[in-house]
Amino acid sequence: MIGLAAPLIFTALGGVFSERTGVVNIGLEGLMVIGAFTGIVFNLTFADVFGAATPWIAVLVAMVAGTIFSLLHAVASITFRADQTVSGVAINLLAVGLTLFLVKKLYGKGQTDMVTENFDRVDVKFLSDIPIIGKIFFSNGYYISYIAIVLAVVVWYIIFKTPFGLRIRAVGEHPMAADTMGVNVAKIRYAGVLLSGAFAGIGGAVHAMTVSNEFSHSTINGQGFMAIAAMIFGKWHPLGAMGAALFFGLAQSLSIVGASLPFFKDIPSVYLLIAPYVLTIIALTGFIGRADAPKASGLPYIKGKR
Amino acid sequence: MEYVIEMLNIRKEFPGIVANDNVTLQVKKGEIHALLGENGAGKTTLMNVLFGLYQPEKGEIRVNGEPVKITNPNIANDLGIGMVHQHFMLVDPFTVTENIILGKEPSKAGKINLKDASKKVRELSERYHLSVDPDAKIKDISVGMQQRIEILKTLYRGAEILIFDEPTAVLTPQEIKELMMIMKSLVNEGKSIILITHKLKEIMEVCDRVTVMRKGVGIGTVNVSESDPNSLASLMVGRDVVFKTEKKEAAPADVVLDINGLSVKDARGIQAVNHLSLSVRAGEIVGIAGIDGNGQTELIEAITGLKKTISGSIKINGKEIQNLKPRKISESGVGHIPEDRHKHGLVLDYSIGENIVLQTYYQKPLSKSGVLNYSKIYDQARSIISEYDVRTPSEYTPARALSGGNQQKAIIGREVDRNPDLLIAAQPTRGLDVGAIEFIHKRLIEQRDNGKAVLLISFELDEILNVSDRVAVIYEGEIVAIVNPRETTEQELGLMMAGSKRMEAGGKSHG
Amino acid sequence: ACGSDDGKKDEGASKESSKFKVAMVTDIGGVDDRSFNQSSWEGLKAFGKENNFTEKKEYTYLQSKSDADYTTNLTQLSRQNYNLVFGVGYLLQNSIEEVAALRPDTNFAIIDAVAKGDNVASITFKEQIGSFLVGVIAGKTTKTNKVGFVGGMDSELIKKFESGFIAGVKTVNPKAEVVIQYAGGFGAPEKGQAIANTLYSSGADIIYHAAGGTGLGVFKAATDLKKQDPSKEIYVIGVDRDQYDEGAVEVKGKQENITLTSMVKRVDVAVQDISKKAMNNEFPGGENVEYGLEENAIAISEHTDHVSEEALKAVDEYITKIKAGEIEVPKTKAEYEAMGF
Amino acid sequence: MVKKMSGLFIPVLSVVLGLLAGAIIMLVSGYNPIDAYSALLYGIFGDSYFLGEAIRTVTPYILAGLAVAFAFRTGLFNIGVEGQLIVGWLAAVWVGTTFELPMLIHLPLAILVGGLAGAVWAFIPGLLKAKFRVHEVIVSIMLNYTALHVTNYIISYVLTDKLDKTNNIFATATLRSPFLSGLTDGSRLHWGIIVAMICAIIMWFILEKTTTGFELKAVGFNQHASEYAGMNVNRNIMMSMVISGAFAGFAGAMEGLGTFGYASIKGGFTGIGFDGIAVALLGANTAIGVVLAAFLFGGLKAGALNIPVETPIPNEIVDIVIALIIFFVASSYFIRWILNRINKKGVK
Ligand SMILES: Nc1ncnc2c1ncn2[C@@H]1O[C@H](COP(=O)(O)OP(=O)(O)OP(=O)(O)O)[C@@H](O)[C@H]1O
Ligand SMILES: Nc1ncnc2c1ncn2[C@@H]1O[C@H](COP(=O)(O)OP(=O)(O)OP(=O)(O)O)[C@@H](O)[C@H]1O
Ligand SMILES: [Mg+2]
Ligand SMILES: [Mg+2]
Repeated sequence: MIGLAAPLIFTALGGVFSERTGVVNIGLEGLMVIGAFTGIVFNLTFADVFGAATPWIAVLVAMVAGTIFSLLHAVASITFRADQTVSGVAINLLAVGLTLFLVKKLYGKGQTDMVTENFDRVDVKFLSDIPIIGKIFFSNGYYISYIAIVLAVVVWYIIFKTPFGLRIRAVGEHPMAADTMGVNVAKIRYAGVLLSGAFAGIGGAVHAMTVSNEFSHSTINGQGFMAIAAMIFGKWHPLGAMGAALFFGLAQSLSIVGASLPFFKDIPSVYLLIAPYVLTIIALTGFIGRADAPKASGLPYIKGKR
Repeated sequence: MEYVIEMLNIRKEFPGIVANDNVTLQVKKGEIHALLGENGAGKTTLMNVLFGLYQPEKGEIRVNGEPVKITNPNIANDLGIGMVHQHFMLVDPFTVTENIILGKEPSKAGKINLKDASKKVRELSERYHLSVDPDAKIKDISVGMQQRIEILKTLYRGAEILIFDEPTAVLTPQEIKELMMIMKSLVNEGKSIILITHKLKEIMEVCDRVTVMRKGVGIGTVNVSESDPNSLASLMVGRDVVFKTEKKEAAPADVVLDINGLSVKDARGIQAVNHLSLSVRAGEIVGIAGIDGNGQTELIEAITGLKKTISGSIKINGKEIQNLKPRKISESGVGHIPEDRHKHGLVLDYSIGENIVLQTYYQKPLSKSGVLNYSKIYDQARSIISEYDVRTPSEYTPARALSGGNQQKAIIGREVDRNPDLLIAAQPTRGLDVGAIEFIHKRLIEQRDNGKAVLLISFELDEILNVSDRVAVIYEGEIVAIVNPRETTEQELGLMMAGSKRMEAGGKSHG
Repeated sequence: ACGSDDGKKDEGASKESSKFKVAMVTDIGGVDDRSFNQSSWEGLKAFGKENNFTEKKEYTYLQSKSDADYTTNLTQLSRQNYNLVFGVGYLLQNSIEEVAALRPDTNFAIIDAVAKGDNVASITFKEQIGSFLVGVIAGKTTKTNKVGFVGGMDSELIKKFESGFIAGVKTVNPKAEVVIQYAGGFGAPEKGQAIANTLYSSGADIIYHAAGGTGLGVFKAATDLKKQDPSKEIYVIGVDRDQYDEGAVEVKGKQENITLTSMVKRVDVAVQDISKKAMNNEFPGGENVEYGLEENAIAISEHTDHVSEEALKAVDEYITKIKAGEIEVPKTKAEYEAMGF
Repeated sequence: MVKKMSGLFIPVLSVVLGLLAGAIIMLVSGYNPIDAYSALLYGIFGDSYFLGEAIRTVTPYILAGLAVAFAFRTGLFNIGVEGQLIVGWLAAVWVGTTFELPMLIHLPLAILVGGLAGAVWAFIPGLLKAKFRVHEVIVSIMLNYTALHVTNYIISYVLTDKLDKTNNIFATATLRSPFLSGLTDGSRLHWGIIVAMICAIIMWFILEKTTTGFELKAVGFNQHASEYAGMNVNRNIMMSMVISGAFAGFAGAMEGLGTFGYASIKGGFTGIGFDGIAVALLGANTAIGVVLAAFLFGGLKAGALNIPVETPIPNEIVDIVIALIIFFVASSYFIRWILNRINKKGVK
């Protein structure tokens, strides 16, 4: 279950960075595609060279690729004042087109081979013995999943405890105020978008290497949008986004585990299939309530405009 | 002569307009220098140039005699220039300290050292008698307090030259008085201040010299001691201005607005209006005087249907209207000039013409069975634009592009043209220049003379005393006194607004 | 302008039209989906090679990017004067029927579905029989007496796999339990993985999947578990093709493989067969050709490292019995329930 | 003057730049861009069949684009067009397969029910936004997945007995016509393009000419001011989603009653709803813009199918080109800036 959540956590954290600086990034899906593509291609190409370390290096390379690709979104939406949603949508289209084009060019077919160098799975000692929770959270997870959780805490620290974080939040709420205080709005926004690219790149690579083991048109299908949902659900807070991603993972696995429980056996499978989504809507409506985006998100900052 | 700031022959263009044309401003060390001009004269632009937000096309800036290039606010900060902006530059969800340290954060091992920062803020605040709570969140503190944060921000950066852009437009009289004190103590510490304001009284009170601008051009600099409000006003507008609008004796008739025992809660659920009773008759202007936050906003929102009441009644021409939909209430004859014209008064992305019909677009002849008749709409807009002297390139221009004064005139035209039995005007002249204020006051009185009821809410005691026929003092959600403006003074009113004469005045009001 | 252009094209085509041309339209998966699209294309390529055809001239394929493309692609190929056009997958059934009716001069063939039309040949497979055979292997191999079945979508076609598998397992091992779960889609590996993890941790040691891309998740779960705990004896049974490669995993520097066997459906055999017939003017238009053991179109894979001699022998026995008609393998839930499984 | 010119100039320039960039990518990858583009053009305009198919492809893009654009204009982001389209598709097909009525009633009814289903599906996020201030984006995303699973279930368990698709709709409910098909050499061109055009006009009319549109836009720009002016903000949010959802439902109905004639269970999304976002944004969220953008988008997509027929070039190149065009349009500030510089230099 935690395996399903990890790519969402990474990507949602990326989304938090970007939107906290005031840049909406609907292109997370496309950035995940880039990450997935890069991770798999690297893994396939260099498995012989790096051996067991391959997936880890592949994730780093995917991170770099995601960062570079997100530069397009940054340049368009920050420097050229493009509508952020438009630019994000273009990122999504471009990522899918480009990666499939390259896959066909590189491999002469529509999908890559399967990677053989995988991440290791672990049971976390002691914790995995805790009844129920242990099984859900601590058994049979990937190291990388726990890294995702640790990273969420790190991101929280960065955003809420460091000068950089203070500037990020200021730029997302009131860029002109930040500007008059000598904060370079464009620089901070670039940082936010590039970080979102880095994180989504990791998320995509982790998804590809923990779920499908290959790259094709369907490797990333909607995970980026789910990550956006997790970010909003988590109220643009790193720990909230992580919680939401875990919630999605939990709801997904409930719908899968549920099918094998006697109680659920007789109810039509459709109820279990839609359960994660319906549960999310109910949770949002019932307990979570309204969520306010960073005030300036979606708006290009033009010096001197009122 | 030693100048700390010299802006020489500054020219700044925006697409299609020259905002500053060959303007010169010289500020001496230790003085309070006023910058005066109509709305849109180019004052803010000039200051933004000095602060590094805009780059001038021409001209030279010298600080302490040295020519400098100020290409961004950081450089301005380094040169000791700080600016308190017309619209506050504060991040709402942040604490006071966070706002102040932003961009110059003290940190230890990569972590913001909030403790140190907050201590330093406290020290600064004490030194200049600002009594600021470093840990409060911006969204929880008053406007006056927010302004002090803006001042602290500049002091924290070691500013020697402070620019204040219309600092008093949003303050209560008490807060204004305190601000004047603060400015004086800053000057005593050796700082220099540039003050932009439309209020000539303030200039006379604290400033040493004043530079006047008109339509982007510098008209000249005069010593305040050798000048008076009338000459300043005509220097600025280019004609004579009347400060006290002439008006006939009021002839109050039937009661139009009748409020009885009204109670309303504010957004946080605290009772803001407290068994309030008040009536306004046709043919009179009732002014509500009070310090911000004493229930004025909630009172207006209850009358206009934007907020639910918890008890009491509101009648318009004898018909109960409390808790009706806003549209029903407006149709029963209530017009409303809202306090915040950008947030509540206008759809800034709509054309000024569309904004003029924002209350009436659905009525005949502007629309028929749900279909708009744009030629009729713009006909009507044109006539209001010319009648109310709204200066706009055309009726199709987006409202956003108009100056504040002209936006306000459009709103007033819209509301008055509907000929409502009751006109509620909340802070109708905030931030406007004397010419525009004169115009708006005339319109309110004209409305009264046409036998309409007018309810005026304002923090400007001048305005309240000049325009109203009766003054109701609001304190903690109650009307604590009703006085005749000709029989009272600003001092007296000020005391009542602070709650001192509550008992005695309260007795009177029920008489 | 259009007309004259058209004329030229047709002329050019008719010059070469003495030569037989054959093509196929894939579904969204494409010709390397490690499943029936790939098999079909392999069949077409083999046929082409055999006859010294050149790709893109006498044989080709078009990949569909969405459901709406099926009809366009089929029409496109027919307009290019391909004599026989395959539609790969039941999803293309409607499109085949529609295009075939409009273009009576082209022959069409649909794989995995039965379509109407005199110029349409329907190709189906006796998947239940192959599934029965791998069920026999699973029943003989399981140590926990619990095996799993993961289906893509709960449809008539996939029910054939499920039914045959259950019958096979229960026939040789009545004590064994078969847990059935559907993922709700053929392109959701993360679901396949989660389902497989649940099944393995609830004690199943073999999972047979008939779930396309979703099945990749099943392999993923199994290889991960193997890597984590090499002593675990868990297996996946592949489908459609020999999915041996999908089961490869490196454990502590040693190459292991968790693919027990695969239910091989030789779509390539069928494609070659129909192509040949069409070229020889024996095209079975309007017929439903069912491929099974006899045509060598249904089999178990050659990679059987982990399968015991005994199990292989049992498979051979049942093959004989089925061929002889001694055993009727169920095709639906109703049928296998009626048989008492 | 300059402004007027740039209204059309920038999109056209963007298309040119997008095609150029695509050509460069092909050259770098060792392909011949001329081959690709001539195959692409042939795949759109080559003969009447291709043209018919291209127009058919454009139809749902127009409607999906209108759905997104309508919501955008009123300050809402309807990312749920995909789900609304799917339910609209199913509902229209349900009417088309279940009732037997004269065509004059049957076809309009099926279309309307499709639109209604989309509207109902969109009403949910609208309601939750209005009443509970829940973000419409996340509810719509969740409802996309829900729609996919629910419609799959209904198709195989309610409308059929575990089949993968419904029956074909009755001839009285079809949008197809032998006339159009004959005109275009047997393409699947259907009357849906007329429906789409009518919807574009409806959207334009609602937004630009009616009091409802006046309110919807006002609420989108400034909720507070609209409330002060006596508009019902919550009702307008719901109304906007409902109208947007109806357009999406119509898009589904066009697929169900025109292109396909049935509804089948889907392994994944159709993608039309998401492409609708691109179409709307490319068309600057105006009715006429959406129509033009949909023709560009749909035309390229349809033509792309011809690329692998005639060349070895992966037809994903077309997706790349489309994405780049959108980038260039979005970055029009950059283009305008360059134009200004050129102009200034020219004057000097
Ligand atoms: N960002 C801008 N873009 C275009 N024009 C501008 C901009 N800012 C100001 N202007 C123009 O410059 C002129 C001067 O504006 P400025 O804000 O300096 O006036 P002001 O004197 O501060 O007015 P007020 O008293 O209302 O604050 C305005 O009339 C306006 O036309
Ligand atoms: N986006 C813009 N485009 C063009 N001119 C603008 C723009 N924003 C502001 N201005 C100009 O700037 C001038 C000052 O605007 P501003 O909003 O400061 O007016 P104001 O009178 O100070 O009103 P307020 O104090 O209520 O904000 C106006 O004359 C207006 O024409
Ligand atoms: Mg100003
Ligand atoms: Mg002003």
